[in-house]
Amino acid sequence: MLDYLISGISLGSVYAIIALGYTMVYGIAKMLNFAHGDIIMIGGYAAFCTGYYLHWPVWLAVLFAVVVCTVLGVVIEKLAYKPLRNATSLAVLITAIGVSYFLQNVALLIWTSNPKAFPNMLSFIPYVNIGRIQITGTALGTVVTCIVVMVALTLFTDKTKMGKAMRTVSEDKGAASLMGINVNGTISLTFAIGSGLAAIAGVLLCSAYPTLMPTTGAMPGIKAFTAAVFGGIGSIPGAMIGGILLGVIEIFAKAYISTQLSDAIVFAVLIIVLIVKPTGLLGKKITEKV
Amino acid sequence: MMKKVLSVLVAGVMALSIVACGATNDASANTGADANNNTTADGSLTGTLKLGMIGPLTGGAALYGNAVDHGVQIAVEEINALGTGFQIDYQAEDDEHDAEKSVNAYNQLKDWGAQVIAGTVTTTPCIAVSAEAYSDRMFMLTPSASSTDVTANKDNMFQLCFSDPNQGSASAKYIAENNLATDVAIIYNNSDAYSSGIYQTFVDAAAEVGLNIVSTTTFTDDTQNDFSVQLADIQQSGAELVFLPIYYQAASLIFQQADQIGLDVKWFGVDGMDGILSLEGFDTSLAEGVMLLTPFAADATDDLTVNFVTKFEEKFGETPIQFAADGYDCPYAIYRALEYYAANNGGLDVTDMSNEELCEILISVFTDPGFSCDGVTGLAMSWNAAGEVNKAPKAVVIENGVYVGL
Amino acid sequence: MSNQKETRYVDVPGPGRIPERDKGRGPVLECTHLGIEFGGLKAVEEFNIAVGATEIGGLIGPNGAGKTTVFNLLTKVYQPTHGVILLDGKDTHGMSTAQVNQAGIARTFQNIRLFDKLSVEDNVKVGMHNNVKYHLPSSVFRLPKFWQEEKRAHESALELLDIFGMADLADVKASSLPYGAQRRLEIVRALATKPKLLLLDEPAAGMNPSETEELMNNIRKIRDTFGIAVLLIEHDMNLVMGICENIIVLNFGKVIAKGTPEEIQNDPVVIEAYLGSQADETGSEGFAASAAKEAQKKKAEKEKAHMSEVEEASVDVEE
Amino acid sequence: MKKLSKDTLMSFVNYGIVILFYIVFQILASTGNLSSTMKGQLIPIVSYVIMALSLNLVVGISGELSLGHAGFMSVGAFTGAVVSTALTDGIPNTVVRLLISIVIAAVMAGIAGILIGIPVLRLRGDYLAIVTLAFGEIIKNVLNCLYVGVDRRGIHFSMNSTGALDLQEGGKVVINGPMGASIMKISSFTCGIVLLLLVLFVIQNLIKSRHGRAIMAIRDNRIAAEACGLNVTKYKLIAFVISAAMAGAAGCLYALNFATVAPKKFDFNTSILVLVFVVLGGIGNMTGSIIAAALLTVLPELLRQFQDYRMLIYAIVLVLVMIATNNEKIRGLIKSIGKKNKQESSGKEAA
Repeated sequence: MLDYLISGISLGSVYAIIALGYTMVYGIAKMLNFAHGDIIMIGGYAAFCTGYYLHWPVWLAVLFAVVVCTVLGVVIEKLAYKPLRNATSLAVLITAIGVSYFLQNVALLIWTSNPKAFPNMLSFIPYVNIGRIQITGTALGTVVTCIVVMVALTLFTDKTKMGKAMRTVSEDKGAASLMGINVNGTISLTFAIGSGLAAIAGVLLCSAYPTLMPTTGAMPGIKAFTAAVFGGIGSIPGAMIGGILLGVIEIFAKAYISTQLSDAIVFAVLIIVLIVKPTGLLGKKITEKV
Repeated sequence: MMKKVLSVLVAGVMALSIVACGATNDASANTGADANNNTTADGSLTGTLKLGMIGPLTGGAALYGNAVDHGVQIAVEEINALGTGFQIDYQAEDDEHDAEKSVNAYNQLKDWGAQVIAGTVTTTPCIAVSAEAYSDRMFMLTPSASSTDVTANKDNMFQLCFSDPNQGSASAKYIAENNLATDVAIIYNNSDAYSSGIYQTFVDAAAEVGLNIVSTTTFTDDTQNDFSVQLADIQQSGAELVFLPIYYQAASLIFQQADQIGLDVKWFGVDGMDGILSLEGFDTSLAEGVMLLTPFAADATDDLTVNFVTKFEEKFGETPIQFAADGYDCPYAIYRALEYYAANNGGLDVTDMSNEELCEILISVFTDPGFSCDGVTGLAMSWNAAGEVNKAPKAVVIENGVYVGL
Repeated sequence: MSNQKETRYVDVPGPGRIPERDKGRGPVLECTHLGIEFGGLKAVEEFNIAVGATEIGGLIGPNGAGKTTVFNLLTKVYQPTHGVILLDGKDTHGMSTAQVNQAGIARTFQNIRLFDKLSVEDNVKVGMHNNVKYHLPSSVFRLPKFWQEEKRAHESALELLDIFGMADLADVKASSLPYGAQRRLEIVRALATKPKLLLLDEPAAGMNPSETEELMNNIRKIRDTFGIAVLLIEHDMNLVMGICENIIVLNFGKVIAKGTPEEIQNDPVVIEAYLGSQADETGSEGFAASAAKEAQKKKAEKEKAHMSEVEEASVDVEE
Repeated sequence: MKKLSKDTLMSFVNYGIVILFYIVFQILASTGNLSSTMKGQLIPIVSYVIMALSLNLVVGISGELSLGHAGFMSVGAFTGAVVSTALTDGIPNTVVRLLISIVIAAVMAGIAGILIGIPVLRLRGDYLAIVTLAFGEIIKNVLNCLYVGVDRRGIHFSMNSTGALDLQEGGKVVINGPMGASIMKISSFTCGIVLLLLVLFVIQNLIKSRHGRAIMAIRDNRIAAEACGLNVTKYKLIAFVISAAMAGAAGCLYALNFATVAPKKFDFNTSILVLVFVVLGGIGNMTGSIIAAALLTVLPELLRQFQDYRMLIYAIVLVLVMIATNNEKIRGLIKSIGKKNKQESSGKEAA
């Protein structure tokens, strides 16, 4: 029981850290960035290439991945999303999907379809024993990183000037630009942060579940998106809670109901939650003026 | 053990010749179509055969399609380099592991003028394409689509790989006969036709040979990351051996997570497990002691395998997996069959022959009890009328990071 | 100021009084103790009113007084936390917005809410939705019933549009109409639902004086033609004092005065409320002047912003 | 007769396009000028066009984003597989069997639409989108575990294995979990075109009726629609269920064109594929959906010569088209160029 809870939390933290990226971008740019999962995959490959082929130390490989993804995120935003700033959300959604296909196929051409076994970059963290229960270093590292990232993000958006600018942009782009906030710059910054997070998420995802393929990011991306909606999309603590709950529910569904139908159960729980709370657990109520 | 004797024998036979194969039987084959205008005087095989291949070259299953494609490429190059007057014109089409795209690919190949199809690589598309090929009278030899549905009721469809029942029951029998275990656990992929196909036949055979299945758990392509629940179930069930009718990517995750929780069991895989040792970045010590039934092991030392693996590594910079080997054997099997026909029917020129004619010829040869053929995935492969291959699976165990025959 | 002779009122049991001419039919709307709280904040409280069957009533008050909230309560965009709304004697408790409309209340919106991508005619036909009767199979397979009813709908839509002289705009896309025409179309659409009570939320916003004059005439025409009651929110005091027979003044969610235009203009509480909120600008000018000034100011704002959302409240989507 | 409105004209144009498409390909086929590739794609094209039309009803007309439309397609596909197999002996005529299968498939998908629509249509925007996505995944996941067999006693279901079906001698497993359905190919291009015309007929008539007006009014302004006395949930549900039923019919037509169909086929990616048709064709624009679905189904086949770069090119084309059609500046530019040309040509005429 407790074992399952721990593996659930460990799986959930991976979802959570991906969901954080989703939620950041959604909260500020109001778009569903379906390419987020693929940026994670690129981050994974970046860390793999430097860490495994070039034998860079872990911190440097991760840093490199973060830089690659940050640059990638900003470039994608500039080239693909910025021209659509005033277009319908559906047009942006389809563009994001196009970007997702693009990244997957680029990865296929560069790294081929052969999977890579990702070296565990968190192996330096020791096992922790609590009574009978053993927690692997990877799980511990994932959970801790996730919490640190969430706290840092919350502090950033609440306390810093740039973070406040982000919140203003998320409330009202027009008003924000009237107040002298550089809206485009702020959205770019959001993508930079979201994509940098994706690199970290990629390293954590691949450390915990080490097969790296061009499609590696796709399903965790969708699951994390689900998690973000579960927690209330746009809400940073919501993404965290949503991710962890999703992981725990998935593991419990496998353990106590059916390994075959675990996905169906996860999604069914999501639907029930949304029917009871239409904007997710911590989501802001949608308000409409009359 | 018998297997060892066999492999020694194999090496001996191998040494004789790679090329001379099949045509040892002089019993005149009952050939369906009479291709008078295509015969050559001296019983030799000439002309250019248009060979099409269909498989997932992009998308989630691209690994398998590309492996087969690469294997076929090497075989085609070798055959074309023999200088016998017989050439193969080869074209591969992508199907993204999708039945609809696969039928499109098949039609593309038809428009290109394909006379014979090596494919398709994956099961579901293969069933769809084989139905088309059946009504078109196009001969198909799939390197790797293993379900019995692929060949069922289609006389033009042959498999180069073991069929699912073959693998499932062979595994169950092997485990029972060698007293590897009585309490067996299974993890399989219930969103995958290959995996659940083998699972079903394993379960049936297990009941016959007296194996106890104490734990059955599944995963899907979408939940292929965390196996803690499955492994905990196995731990509680007290299984001695875990049967993994799955591909090696998932298996690598299972081994790693089993190691983390200290699960100590025997592992038994199927041909999809092959490739785990060449998985880039994989700690092969985790796979230590894993047994698998596979017709191909890249580390085997017979000439055929060594030749193939060397060329493959040279050309593509990676170790061939099972699928590549299956792909490699396909053009050879077709080549040998045509050669066999030519030898027994006073020669054959395949240039511009219709696919219908070739289909009847190849069906007649493949179902001819006198025809057999060697390849890297098996020696003296022969086929029954149902289209299933008859070859001996090799049982191997991973020791010190390499396959060792059992 | 008033260009209309004073209406004589009679008291009715309950919350108020109605014009003498409507006495025989009873009030079309009666609210007693109506109120709503948003998280402890009383947005509207103790709202009591009776509206006669052919009465034109006015609801005025400074910004943020809760006028639109009253409309939202009447149309069940919000469910009231207190009080009773009787529509033609029938309690609307538990009804949805759609049901209230079917029972007889139609409204327009302060920030225009048209069906932008539909034509003017189709906007009106949507209003007629519940009076055009044929079933889904008739729709899909174009059965005779479809043709009959659609023909009828087309004719009456044009008739209604003609009241505002908009019949020739029938095929124009609603969103491409000029601002004033959009406001008029909203009124036509509301009328198309065959209401007993028409709620108009700032119908004259953004109109110039001559358009406003025309609107006043049209509102009277509607009342006379269809024999229905009208309740309107308006900042343009010329309009309010010109056509409303009975006026209710709201401030901070409370009714501070009720009465005829005459009574309201001389009510010290009302003057205080308006002066209090506009003291710096209006100084010691008379009420009428300040009100007119305010109306002027609002109009300017409106024209600038095209769509004002000054007195809007948030609706919880979960409803 | 009064003048034809632009909308009426467009709906006749749509019928015309479909009929023209049919005639052209029939002539090509009968004269032997049709490549196998194109011939093989005719029924999938028709199926995808129907899918695009049906999704456009939800996305364009009803204004709700659905990311799980492939789920309804799969309900139709698997229902069609079971029904057509069960009727093999009873109804030897393949056309009748196909039509019955399509009708039952549409009904089943419509029922699924009701079951999903009632709880889901209360949600708004992105939340509705994610829930439809979730339903698509649930349907896929459940079908992966579904085993259905047909024998003389009737149809048997199991969630475990084919063995649990307990089929009699001569019985046939129709749906075999992840391996999908084994099917007798009975779809025909002509039937597909008839179905497509019917779908167009229903959608275009619906749009121009009181029901369609109500659906579009709710899309344009929900609150105003409520204030006009419309039952929002009812009309959203009407659009959603009709759309689901059409998707089911398309799924049946599609599935019965292949010897097999697996649950995996109808995943998130297929839902997205259809959504791309709708968005590229123009939201709410039926003509656009027809053309976009047909072209984009053929496009990957035309790009085959680029081999591995095929999907890369597809992705780039997709992004570029989205930017070109949705960026204000570029749109303005295209418009001004168009105007210039017009002016020039009119100028020339004047001269």
